[in-house]
Amino acid sequence: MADLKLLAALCVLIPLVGSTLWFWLGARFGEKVVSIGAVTFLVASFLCMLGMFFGVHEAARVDFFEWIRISSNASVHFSFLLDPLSLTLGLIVTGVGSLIHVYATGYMKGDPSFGRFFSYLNLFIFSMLMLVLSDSLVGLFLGWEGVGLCSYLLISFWFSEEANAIAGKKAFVVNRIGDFGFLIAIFALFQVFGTVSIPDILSAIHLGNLTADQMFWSKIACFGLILGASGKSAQIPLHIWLPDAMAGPTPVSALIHAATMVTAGVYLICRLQPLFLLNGGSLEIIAYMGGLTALFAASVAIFQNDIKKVLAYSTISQLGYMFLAVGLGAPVAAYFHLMTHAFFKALLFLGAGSVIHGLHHEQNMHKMGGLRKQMPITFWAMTVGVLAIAGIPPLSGFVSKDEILHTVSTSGRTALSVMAFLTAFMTAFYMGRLWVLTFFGKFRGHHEADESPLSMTFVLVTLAILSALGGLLNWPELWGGHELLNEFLSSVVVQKKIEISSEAFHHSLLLAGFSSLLGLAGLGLAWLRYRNFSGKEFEAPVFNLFKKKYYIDELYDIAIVRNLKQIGWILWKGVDGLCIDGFLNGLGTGTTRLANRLRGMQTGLAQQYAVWVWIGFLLLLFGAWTVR
Amino acid sequence: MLNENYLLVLFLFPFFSTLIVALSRHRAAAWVSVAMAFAFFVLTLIGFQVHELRYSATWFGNLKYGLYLDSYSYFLILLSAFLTLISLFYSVRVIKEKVAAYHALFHALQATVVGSLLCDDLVFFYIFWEAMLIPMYFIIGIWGGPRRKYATLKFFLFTFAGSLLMLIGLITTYVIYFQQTGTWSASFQTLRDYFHMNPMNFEIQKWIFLSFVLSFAIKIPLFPFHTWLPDAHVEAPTAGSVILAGVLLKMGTYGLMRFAIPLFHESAEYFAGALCFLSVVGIILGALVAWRQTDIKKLIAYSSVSHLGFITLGIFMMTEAGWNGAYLQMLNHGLSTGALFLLVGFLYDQTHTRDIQAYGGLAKSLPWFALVTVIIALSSIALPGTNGFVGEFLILLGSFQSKVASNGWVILAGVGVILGAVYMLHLVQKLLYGKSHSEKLKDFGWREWVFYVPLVILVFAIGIFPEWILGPVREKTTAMFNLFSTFAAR
Amino acid sequence: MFERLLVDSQMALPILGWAILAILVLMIKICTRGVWLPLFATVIGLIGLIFYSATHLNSGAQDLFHGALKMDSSFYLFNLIGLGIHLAVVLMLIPGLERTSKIFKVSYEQFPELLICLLFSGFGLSVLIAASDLSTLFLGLETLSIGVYCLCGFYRTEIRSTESAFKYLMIGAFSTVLFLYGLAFVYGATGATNYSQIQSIIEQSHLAHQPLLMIAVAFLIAAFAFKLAFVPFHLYVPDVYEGAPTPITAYLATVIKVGVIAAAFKVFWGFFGSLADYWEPFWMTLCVLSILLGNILALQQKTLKKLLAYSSISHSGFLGLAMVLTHPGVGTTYPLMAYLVVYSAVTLGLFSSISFLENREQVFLVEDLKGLGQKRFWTALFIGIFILALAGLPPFAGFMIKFWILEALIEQHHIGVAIAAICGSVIGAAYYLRILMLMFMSEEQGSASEWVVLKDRLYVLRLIVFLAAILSLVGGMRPQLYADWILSALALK
Amino acid sequence: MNVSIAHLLFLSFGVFCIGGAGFLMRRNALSLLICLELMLSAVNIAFVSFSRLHQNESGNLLYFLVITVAACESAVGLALILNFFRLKKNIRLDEATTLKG
Repeated sequence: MADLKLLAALCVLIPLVGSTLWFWLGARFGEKVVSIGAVTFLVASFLCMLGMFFGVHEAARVDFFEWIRISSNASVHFSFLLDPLSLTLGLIVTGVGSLIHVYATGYMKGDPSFGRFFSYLNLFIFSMLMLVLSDSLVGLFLGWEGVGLCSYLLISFWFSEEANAIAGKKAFVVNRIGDFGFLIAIFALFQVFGTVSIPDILSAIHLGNLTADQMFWSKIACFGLILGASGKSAQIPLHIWLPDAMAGPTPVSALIHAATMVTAGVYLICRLQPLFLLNGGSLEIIAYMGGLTALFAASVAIFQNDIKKVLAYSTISQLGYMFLAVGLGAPVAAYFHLMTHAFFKALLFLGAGSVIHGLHHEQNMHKMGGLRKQMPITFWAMTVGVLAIAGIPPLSGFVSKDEILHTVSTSGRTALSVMAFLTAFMTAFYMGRLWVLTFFGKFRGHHEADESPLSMTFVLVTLAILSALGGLLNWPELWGGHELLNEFLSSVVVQKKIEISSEAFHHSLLLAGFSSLLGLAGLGLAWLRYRNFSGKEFEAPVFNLFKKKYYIDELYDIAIVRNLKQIGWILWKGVDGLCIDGFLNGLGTGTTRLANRLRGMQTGLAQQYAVWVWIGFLLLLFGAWTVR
Repeated sequence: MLNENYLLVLFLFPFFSTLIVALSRHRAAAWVSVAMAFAFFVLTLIGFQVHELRYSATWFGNLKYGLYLDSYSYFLILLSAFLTLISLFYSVRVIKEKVAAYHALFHALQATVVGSLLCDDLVFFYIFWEAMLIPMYFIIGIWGGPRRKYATLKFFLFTFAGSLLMLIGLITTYVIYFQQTGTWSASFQTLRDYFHMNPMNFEIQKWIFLSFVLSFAIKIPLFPFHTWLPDAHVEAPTAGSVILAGVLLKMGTYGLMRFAIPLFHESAEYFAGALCFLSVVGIILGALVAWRQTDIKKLIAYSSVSHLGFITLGIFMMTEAGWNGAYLQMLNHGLSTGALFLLVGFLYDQTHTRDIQAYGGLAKSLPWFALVTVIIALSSIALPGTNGFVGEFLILLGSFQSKVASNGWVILAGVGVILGAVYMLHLVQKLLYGKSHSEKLKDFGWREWVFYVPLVILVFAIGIFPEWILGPVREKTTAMFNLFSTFAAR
Repeated sequence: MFERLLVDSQMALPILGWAILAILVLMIKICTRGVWLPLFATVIGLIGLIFYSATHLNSGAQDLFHGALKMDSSFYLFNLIGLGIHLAVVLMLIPGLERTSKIFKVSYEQFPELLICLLFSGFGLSVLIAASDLSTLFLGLETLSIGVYCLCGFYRTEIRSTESAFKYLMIGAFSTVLFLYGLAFVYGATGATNYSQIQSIIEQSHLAHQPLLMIAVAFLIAAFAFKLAFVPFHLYVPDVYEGAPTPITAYLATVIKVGVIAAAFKVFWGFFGSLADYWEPFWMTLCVLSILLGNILALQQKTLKKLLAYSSISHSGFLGLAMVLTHPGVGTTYPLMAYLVVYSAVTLGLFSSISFLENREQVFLVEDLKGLGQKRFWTALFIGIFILALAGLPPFAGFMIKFWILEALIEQHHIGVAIAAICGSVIGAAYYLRILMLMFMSEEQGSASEWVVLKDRLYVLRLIVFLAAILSLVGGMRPQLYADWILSALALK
Repeated sequence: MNVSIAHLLFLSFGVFCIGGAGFLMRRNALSLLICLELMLSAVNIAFVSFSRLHQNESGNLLYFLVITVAACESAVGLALILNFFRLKKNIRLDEATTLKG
């Protein structure tokens, strides 16, 4: 156990130490030391994680110290919960994190703030690990806000550009709205269970016997958590920050805004699945939210020209899938998709990054084309990624998405099924569009592109392999596979097993065939439409809606931001300035005016004074008379 | 162990240092003053293990000259000593005229603050509470900005009016005690124990409580009594702002926790809803208005209104966790807002403008400044891991379980958490990010690091290991709430 | 009969001592030509009287001259305060001697006349304090007033001084008539002039609601209110204060209050004691009006002495309250006594500081104080202390006296009055702060920092200022000292 | 004719009113002094008549005191009027407004 404690501590602290180190000494050490150091640190962290992964059977709790004592019998500890759910995600975080660190050493070469970048990146890994491993909701919240902070810092990494700073702020603030929900959820859960420790809460739920009041608060908690999750995972209505977050360096987009941080929402819901099972309605909300987001984001992705924006909407859409799965009671499927998505979306982002790097920070796909010649490794790696996300068998994306589609189609909710399948088709289409526009046709840009350095291509290839083979992790038993992940996670989350029968087998084959057909159709359509792209997109008034992202940013701006600003102004000038200060100043000037008027009594005429004496006396006399 | 003489020393030391500083020669005054402040800080630190100390002597007729130290007062004294030390250290370079008077006034302020924190006697407390105004009045009035006359007048009259009303309430309290028992005492402990056993007529109690709350609310400042604060802050010299925000505002919340509510907790429960409403309005108004400010100091001042709203919410909600959180948040706000004012001062000394538009891209030219600013801003928006979070979390968590007022207020206050991020990041963005157009500024030198390092360390030390403060404070709070609950049981 | 008179005269030495001293100084003045001898005689005589009074503080109550005068412990205390004020005022007059007499062409030799007037009005004061018969009451008040009229007009060649005395006399005489009418009705209603007789007649014969008595009360309240300058009887005060020589202004602001409040205390709580329900509301209304309007009116004053005049009006209000609250049955006398001591000390200190700066050729405007803190730090500092004490802020004694009054008000359930008093204090703080602002927070220099009028023997003034400051500081920080002294003096402890 | 106390008091009041009105309306300082004397006489009438009512001498005693004091007051007043005249060349009270405002 002591070893486990040490490992856990090291695993989390190494990135933290790295973070301070690179920030403090980044400039002094030089790029080489920093890059080697940062990668080594992360690999060390990864190894620790691996050690824990194999060291833990079932689940283990590692307690460090008491953080906040709430009352005599409740406190928050700095403690970790090591179980399949957390360890799996921890491995992904550190593993993919390491790869992306390697990639970033190439990508960021020559940046004046090299050290700072790695410092933030390491800090992110620390926060993410806190999020994943924490045993208590508050610890989780620490990571939750920490990753938000790092996301903020990294989005506005190139802060000289005002837009980047604003995008970072937007990300943080929108995330904060989600965090607010999370916070309320923590309070509500504390209200019900008197504890913030996740295992304690879960065991209390297993015991059952909640009163109506407790049920009410647990419902509130669910809503809070959904808000939190939708903020972090960019689901409607809080999805607006993710596209803007692409302002950050591409490795950041890959690591934070595709592979790890944004999946925290899914992780959270999986973690507290029993709570949501208690409140069935909330799962329904999650499912519809996910489905809607998936469809919505896919429809927007089709009309984006910025390669990273396409990927960003694609991420939102894929996260929608995960939410859909969780909402329909298939957390393993969601988790599986989360993993494969981490691989192929990281791959796609890094590939895009490689392209952008090669083209000297050109992100507009209209200015690309025919790059398969110049960047062969990138091209092939990207191809794997595109095929994976489009759901072409037997790549990982196919397997995981198929599981989700299977869940949806058997759930008996037609609307959701239609959404899911439509999204699958659209996904294939916009990914095909991206692929074709980037790598085929004529080159439409200005700069000559070169292949990226080894540090980047190595990572691409590794991720491509993972994306291709990731499906094996949970290859359905129906098809003669072994559902590793399902077995592994079964102790933590509940998912209905698919019964093995010939009927089910037929159904699944039919589904697989249909979905891969959809994928192929999408890709094919894209190929036909964009093979000879001449700069003309679909033009129709209806499409403007998609292009402009359904005007949601504008809507929020008008409905909320401007109103709040207006209210702020009114409160300042109106309430503070006019009412309160006006009242006080009025009191002041009123008194002075009175003083000035009364000063007029001071005429210097003694007889007038005598008149006043006389008046005063008469008043007294009158008073005396009436009192009598 | 320390005995009661320690209290007397603690109480008298600032007076002594005021005298020393006032009498020292112009050149040396600043350093003498810093040395004295440091000595006081060390003296305060010595008392760290102290849980409770009492000292009493007759002061005048009915009034006992009681000194009383417990964890509630101790940490605020520590905060005051610490902030006074760093703000005086900061002032050494900045203030060049009337040095001795300036430093002496700060020590006098310290003396009054320590006095009102230490006293057990209500009248004694009141005297220091009033006297606190005088040094601050001169600090702002003499070394302040161009509109200092208006600001000081407003500050003074506002606070004076409130505290005089409290005086009436205070006298009424102990006169009632006299009329019921036949003995005179204004000692808080005596009065509390007595009124705990023999509750006062509720109608009277309500009014007395309101008079106390009014006075404290003006000092805190609670909406709608907050308008003096932005004006005072804008005009005050940097060190004055630090102490004003860091220490003086805390006296209001301290007064609530120490005097108003323990004495009249029935009324506190009766008015909880209304007061929570005011707190929440303060939180949201402060945040929204802060967002629209272009003057950095005004922004921070309004952010104080918002933060103090959280503290009062935690207090008025009357839960143990809320109180612990509120107390911790008092310290946190002192540190983070103090630090923010120092940071603004650092800029102001070089550029002589507080207009937010005049800055931009400072992260490039002043990386260390930027780092500290971001850390402090994060502490201010209560990011977990920083001190702000622990306080705010406990406040909200505690308040959520409150029985005296709806927890809908907490949800509204939570909106304030969001808005907090909005205005603070707005400030960070405008100052640090964007195109750089202030290249010639100098970054931190050793003088700055001397106090920013401890500040930053404290931010994390309280954020990650809050127990060294929370532990002693909790003991006190638990004892107090036990008293309330026995009352309620009866 | 004659022996009795002799014994009484001996006993009445604290009262007669004033007159004897005055006559002595008069003799010296007639016989010699110098200034210093009368001055020394006055100072030494006053010190002697102070010692005598101080040692006889606890000698118990005595009725003298067939009950015309009554000397009890409160008499000694009031008398002591009066003596102290006289001593301070005499000392205040010293530094400006040569200089002011040059400015106003008042012959240097006439200075002893001033002393004689002072001493005679002091005699009036002590008679007034000791009065226990309507005739002595009237005589004391008039002796005091007539002396003061002369003092006000001392700078004969200056129009302001003359005008102030002229007006004061005219309107003062007018109020005397009211006062006398009041006395006449008291006499008419009861047929007695001795306090104790009047009291017992009123109590026994249920005269409470007799119209004559009602009218008498109204007349007397008006007359006392005039002397204490309650609003709306206050209008003469700013003019008189403005015109009178500064030390005399200090004298006006303190001595009159001591004497009149002592007399009022004896009149209203003496023979009108049983009518308290009847006159108390009127008196309190006047007090509250003075506190509020006095402070409001002070806000917009341009000249310093007028401002202080209004401030003294508001303080009279407090003093009046203290008088009402010193209910023989309930209250103790020390709020009243302490108020007198502290207020007198602070006022004397403040006026001494002003006479440091004053240049009588010009009107002393409030604005003239600008930037005094830079130029003459110590003077400004002391003025600041006195101002803060007047404003009633701790840790100065001004706070304690207000505190005691509020305490007494609340104890006797006059919460509304307490709140009104507090409102007045808040308004008052505004103009006190204005003075502080001008002194310490202005960059420009006002003319007060330029004027150098008094050059010789400033140590006397410094002494007064310093003592007053000490008193007002000590009184705020260790009120025990005062309270013990007062309580023991009144044999209440 | 039987003179009752009421008659005497009415007389006193009448004299007082005449004096008071004169005091408030006349401008000449000397007339003012005379009006003051009138008012004091009114007071004296009251004293004397009350003395008669109560059949004791205290009122008469006060009457003498009032007369004496009134004389003193007039003396001081005349001196001041003289001085005022020396400075201003008139003795009108409404001219004495140097100190207003």
